[in-house]
Amino acid sequence: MDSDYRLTERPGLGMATIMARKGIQPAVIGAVLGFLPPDGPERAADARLALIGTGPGTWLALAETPEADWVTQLANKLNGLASVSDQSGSYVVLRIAGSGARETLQRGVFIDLHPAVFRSGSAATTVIEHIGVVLWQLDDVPTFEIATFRSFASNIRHWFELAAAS
Amino acid sequence: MSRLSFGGLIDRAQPLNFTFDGMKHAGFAGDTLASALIANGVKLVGRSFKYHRPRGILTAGSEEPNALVTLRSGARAEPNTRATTVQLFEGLEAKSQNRWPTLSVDVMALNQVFAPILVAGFYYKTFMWPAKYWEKLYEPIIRRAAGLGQLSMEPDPDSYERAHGFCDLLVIGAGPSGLIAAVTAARAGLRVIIADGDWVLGGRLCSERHVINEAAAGKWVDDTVAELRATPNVTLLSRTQIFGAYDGCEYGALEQVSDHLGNIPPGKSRQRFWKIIAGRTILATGAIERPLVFGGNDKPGVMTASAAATYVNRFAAVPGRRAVVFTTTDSGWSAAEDLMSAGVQLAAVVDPRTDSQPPAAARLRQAGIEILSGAALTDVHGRTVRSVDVLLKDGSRRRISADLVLMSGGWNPSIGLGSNLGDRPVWSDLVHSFVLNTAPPGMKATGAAAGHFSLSGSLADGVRAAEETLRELGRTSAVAPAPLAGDEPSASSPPWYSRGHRSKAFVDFQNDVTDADVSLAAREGFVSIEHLKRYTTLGMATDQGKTSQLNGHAVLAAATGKSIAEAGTIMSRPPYLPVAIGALAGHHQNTAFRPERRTASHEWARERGATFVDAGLWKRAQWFAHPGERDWLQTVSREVSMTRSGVGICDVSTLGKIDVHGPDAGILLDRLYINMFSTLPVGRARYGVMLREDGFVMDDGTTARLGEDRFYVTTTTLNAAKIMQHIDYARQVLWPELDVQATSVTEQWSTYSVAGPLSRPLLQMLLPDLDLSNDSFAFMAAIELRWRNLPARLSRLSFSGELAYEISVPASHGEMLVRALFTAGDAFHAVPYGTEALGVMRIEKGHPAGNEINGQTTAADLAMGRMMSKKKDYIGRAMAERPALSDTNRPSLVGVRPLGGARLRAGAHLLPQGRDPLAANDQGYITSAAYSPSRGQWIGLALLQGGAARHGELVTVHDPVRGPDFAAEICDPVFVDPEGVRVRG
Amino acid sequence: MRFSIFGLVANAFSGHGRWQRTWRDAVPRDAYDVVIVGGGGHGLATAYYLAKVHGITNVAVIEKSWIGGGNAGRNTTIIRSNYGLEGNTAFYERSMKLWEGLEQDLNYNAMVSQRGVLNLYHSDGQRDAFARRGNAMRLHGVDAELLDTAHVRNMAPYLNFDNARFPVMGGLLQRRGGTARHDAVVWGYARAASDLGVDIIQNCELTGFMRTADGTVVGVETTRGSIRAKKVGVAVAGNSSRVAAMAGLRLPIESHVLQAFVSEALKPIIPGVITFGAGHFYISQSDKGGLVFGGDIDGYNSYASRGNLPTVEDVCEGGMAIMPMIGRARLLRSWGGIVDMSMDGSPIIDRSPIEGLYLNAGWCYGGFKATPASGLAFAHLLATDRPEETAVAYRLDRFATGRIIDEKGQGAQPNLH
Amino acid sequence: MRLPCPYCGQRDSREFVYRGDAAPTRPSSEEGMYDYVYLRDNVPGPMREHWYHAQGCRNWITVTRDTRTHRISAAVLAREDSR
Repeated sequence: MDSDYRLTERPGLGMATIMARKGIQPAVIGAVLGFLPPDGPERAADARLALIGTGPGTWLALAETPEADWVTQLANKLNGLASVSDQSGSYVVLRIAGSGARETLQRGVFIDLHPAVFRSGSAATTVIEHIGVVLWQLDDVPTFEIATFRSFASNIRHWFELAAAS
Repeated sequence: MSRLSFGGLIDRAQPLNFTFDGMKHAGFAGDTLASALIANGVKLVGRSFKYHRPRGILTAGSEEPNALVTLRSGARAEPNTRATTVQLFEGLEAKSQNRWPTLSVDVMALNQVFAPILVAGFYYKTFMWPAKYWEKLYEPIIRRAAGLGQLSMEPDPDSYERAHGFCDLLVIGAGPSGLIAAVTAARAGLRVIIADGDWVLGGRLCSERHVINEAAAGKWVDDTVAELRATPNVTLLSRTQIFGAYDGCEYGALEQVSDHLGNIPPGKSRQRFWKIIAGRTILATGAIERPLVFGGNDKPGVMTASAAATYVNRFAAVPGRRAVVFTTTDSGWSAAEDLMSAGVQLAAVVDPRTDSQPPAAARLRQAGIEILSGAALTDVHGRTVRSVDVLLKDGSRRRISADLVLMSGGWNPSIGLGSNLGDRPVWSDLVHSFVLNTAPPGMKATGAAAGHFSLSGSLADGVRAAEETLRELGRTSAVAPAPLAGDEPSASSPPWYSRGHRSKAFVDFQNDVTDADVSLAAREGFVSIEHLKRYTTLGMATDQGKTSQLNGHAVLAAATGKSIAEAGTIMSRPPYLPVAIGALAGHHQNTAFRPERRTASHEWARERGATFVDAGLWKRAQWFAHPGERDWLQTVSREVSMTRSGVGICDVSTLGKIDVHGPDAGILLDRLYINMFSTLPVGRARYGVMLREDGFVMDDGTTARLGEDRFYVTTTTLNAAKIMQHIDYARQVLWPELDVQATSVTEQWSTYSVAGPLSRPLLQMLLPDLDLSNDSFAFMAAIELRWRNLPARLSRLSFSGELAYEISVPASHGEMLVRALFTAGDAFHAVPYGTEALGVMRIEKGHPAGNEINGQTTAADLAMGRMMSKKKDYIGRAMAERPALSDTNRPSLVGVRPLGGARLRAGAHLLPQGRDPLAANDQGYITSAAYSPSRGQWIGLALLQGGAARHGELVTVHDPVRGPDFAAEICDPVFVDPEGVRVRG
Repeated sequence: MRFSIFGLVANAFSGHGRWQRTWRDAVPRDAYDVVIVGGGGHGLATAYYLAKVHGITNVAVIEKSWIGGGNAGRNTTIIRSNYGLEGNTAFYERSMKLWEGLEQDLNYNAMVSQRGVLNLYHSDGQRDAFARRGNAMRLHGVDAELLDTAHVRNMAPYLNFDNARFPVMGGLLQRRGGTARHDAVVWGYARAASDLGVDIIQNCELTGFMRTADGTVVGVETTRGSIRAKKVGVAVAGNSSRVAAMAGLRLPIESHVLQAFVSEALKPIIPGVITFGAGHFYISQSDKGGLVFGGDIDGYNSYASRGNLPTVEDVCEGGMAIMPMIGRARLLRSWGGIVDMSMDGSPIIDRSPIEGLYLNAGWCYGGFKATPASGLAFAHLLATDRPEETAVAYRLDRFATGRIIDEKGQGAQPNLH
Repeated sequence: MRLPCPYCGQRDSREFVYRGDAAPTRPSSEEGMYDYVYLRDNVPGPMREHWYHAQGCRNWITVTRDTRTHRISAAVLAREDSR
């Protein structure tokens, strides 16, 4: 197995759940945000904000360099269009990059990660060995990131250790 | 009984040492344990299940029923391992099984003397008297005699891992048809996974002598495997057995990662459990040769003809010096030729058929081999084979000396995986066996598995299967024709068995089922093949009937005058081959069985000496012992007392938390809770109770209104996921017209309860700018604010009954907050308290929790009937009005306190005083109990018939599983501050 | 022919040529007093007790394929009476008492073996729930012991005590619990019922009910013709809804698949039954040496007698968590049975709303242990039109009245019971 | 078994929570509530049923699945499921 990959943690990200109000289409939200939120399990981003599709009309928003009250600002911007919940404390985000990243992740997730199926910009909410994860691919290195609930973080790190050992 | 100096797929440059029952032997790289034993002249390998008869090696494959050994030793001991599939490694250690004291002298072989009594089903007819003797005498004897190998009883020291595969085409089996199908599909660009249980690919081409494209077949195999390995869209998995077909085109497979290594490198797993999703599947699993049923057919030295051919051709190991071949197939003749080429003397070839003989017959006759047509082998003599009796065409018998008997009774396509999903195989008169009629979605059988027993037919069929698959998937690439193979005979006769035998003739070798057992079962009415299986244990051994099923059915058919087609066959269930339980569990062992959820204060709590307790997957601090404290009770009592008299802090982050937002959020909550939420003012929180639709209480918690269209719902720790799902059901399925959004924020907020009369000044130190006075921040106030420039939430809630607050910050900063709280708390002698003290204080206040909200209680049972709104509909309202739920005699919540110093325990039942301990007098039970430092005694909550009306009554606490009865008084469930003064202080 | 060691020896001398059919393979007659639909353990036991206790021998049991081919032959053979709720405890204890005398009663060795059933607990809350149940059992005269860790360690030192995610804190033990050979129970009841005159008719599938103008059921339509009956009893767990639908009834039941597993045969290691309270796993060892184990139902409605990998994994994970020494034992065979999951997890033995039609259904995954008492109670109901005293709670109308018997407190969600 | 989540795609059934038959609809009054809560057709054959994609998009999905063969013929978001 190709186990050549680097695992790093991405602290300090701002995160929030955005849920569109009833009948509000992604394009309407996109008009406010300045880019179109993905209408499926994909990632779209501008320089400051990335949106990961996690469900119909639902996105996990990630801010690289969040200001202290960025969630409030976001909620105000989307007032009447979407509900916004701060999730900055909820997740730990790990970055997995390198030629062995895909094969390692495939050991854990039961969705097809073949480059023809899951590519740069793809995203999925799924499970690695009983641990819920949101997974997305950033580039063709390939680089992946996974967000996992903070309370489970030590378990997912342990899983990566085991996967690396075998 | 020796090793040939030429040929085979063994590496004579790599000798390997191994032991069998402590005896040292040597083999070569490329050997199986079985081939190495044969090369070393070992004939006796194991003992059978029931009669403990000596057994040798019957086959050369995974269908082996006899040669089972315990591989390795100590904690790595692996009982019931088939010697025929174990790849030899340096230092291999194997032991025979099911014998005492030794393999050659087995006391239990005495069972054979009683064989006339130990017929099929004998135990159902006896051992009934005296009744007491079954568990004490008969059964222990039976249990000890049964079983095969022994588990080490030590924890499995190896690790296992999982993998997931996705492909357009899964090819199961890398024999000729599988290889050609895989390479054909791969050339057309399909994503292909091809898996084979063997470590050498090629299937029968490794075992038989064939020519493909005018060269030895091995060259074609090597070229094809090389091409597959070089194709990026192909995953080639050797040592990988597909063991089951499941719904949704899902296959389970086991890869033996390290089983062939003497020592497993640290960290490396022993086996890998694959789950494979396949668009299409080609079943190229070949066929298994049927033994023949005759007297003594189980003795060491009797083996299937194909096995003998495999041993000489693949392993250069010669299983005997002088052989009799007993065959009803043409392939048996080919095997005879293979053995002759290996220098084995052929005493005779016996074939009951008279109508046709393969070309090999003429060649053998020319070589001077005696051919006995229309004859049958009836009995084998010797402990291991010494001679055989042949019933000649003219009815006379002849004894022929030999040390090896080859038997060939036809071929059964290996279609087990094809019937895993319930497709029943059908009889084919063409191949005299069962074949797939229908197969699971996406699967097709090919080659010998589809009844194409000749090599050329098998290769052509493999190409056809691949072509068909490509067509189905819309690929139109041109397909190369099948390579040219030297053809060979493939005819066989229908299943056949010798009736003229005088000694026991075995149908199921491992389970010692004889033809007579099958006939007896038929006489007793067990004529359904399922009844036959269950009554005789036919096909229930570790080979799961691979060598026995069809012969058994043939004998049954003969006994009942039916055809085999009418008798039918049994559907195969996973796994196709036995799979280690450890492999199926993956790394979910020991403490890694389930993930462990930790709160943000975990590390801090550990530093403070916390003992942790499981709450679902969460680890929560149970208490914080101080040095010198006698026991947990002293610790917990201190935590309670200091909280009630000063201030205590408890991590309550594990509560479920849900943001419910949107214009219709209030309406949704009104429908979910028995009480009203749409009327809750912004900045306030309210306690709520939810019912299931059947009217029983589902969960409780507080909900705060943080904005006009923003509610913050909390649930109990254990129900967090269930309530999220419930809310989503309500808003997505029941009332999709509502504009309401819900998202779990359980992980977002680290929440600490700060409780006790000094909680206000303590908090004030953290929040100097906030007016915490009663007037501006009253009981049940709830606000958002910022702390250290972080978003934070503060509410004035109390589970303890004291003046108390809950403060939350993002979990990423939860540890910072708890440390800050205790830095500020130093001045107030703040104590951390755990779940136990939390529980004590809630019992003292009579608050119901999980022990009371157990899915069996109504709101009225828990004294919350008055919360049930009459002004609106809500989930569970209608069903809660059913007669039995509104019965006033239902057990309802009361307090209990023992007379004297007795200790109350939850789970104790309550009886009226002076009544006998009978079910008729059972009136309720204690749901929760604790030692109350505030009251200086044990107290409890209980559900008691007639409940509230019985305050002051004395009852008997009946807890026979733990101790004697004692008396207690029923009282109000609120033991501390019943007027609720403190909480509003 | 009466079974005994003497008979066995005598037959051995004659080459076992004189054994007779275990039960008569009957051809359907025109009419019976009672027709029982379903030749499983419950149906055959009902026929036996109708004949033996009530003297009603003009009885037919019709079976669509071979007797014992449904859940009677697909369970994990456990018998126990460790129930905690009123309505259950006395019934299952009646069953246990019947098990204790079954073999002598039937003259058939069903290998009833009381080697104990131990439920492990892993938290204070679970301990207290077990205490509640154990005390309820004791109040009903049932044996129950609450064990602490040391006691459990002594009994089963091979459990994972020291390195577990959910450590064993103790267990609830019913020593009289154990196992019985499931197929033998079927054959024993069939043989005994047949000897008393009951017709057992295999390969006879129900296709409908004979009804009068007012709807009364007066017989059954089958693949082997019409059979009139004064009363028809249905004991077809797994398929109760399908049969009820033929009479126009809807039931508070869903059909679900329950998987079970057996390992290769091993020398004896586990004497009794052990259940792992923090995972979905239970295990015993058969007399043949196979570890017989299982866990939760797969969780979705199913009429296909097979399960899927998630449950296989879940069960094996539970097994390894509690018994790390079984890692190298191999899973030999798996199978699935279709069970009647009722809305409160408890069974129904009652008259149906249709005159002449009686129901025995809703056994969830626990029907095997109930076989004798279920037969006894159903026979009583069919013979007298009144419920047997330990089965009065198993009414069909309890869902309407709210008198449900919900041991797990899961409510009307069958896959959670 | 794989379930086709309309949002996430084909997923292992282990990611879902099963509820059961989607046919019963919640009555707006007490009338019919008993039938809704307790009675099921328990169909042998294609059945519309509710699954919750708990480990995925957290949507309730109406899946049409044959209870005899486990073959799935349709899956839509329950909120968009026309009854």
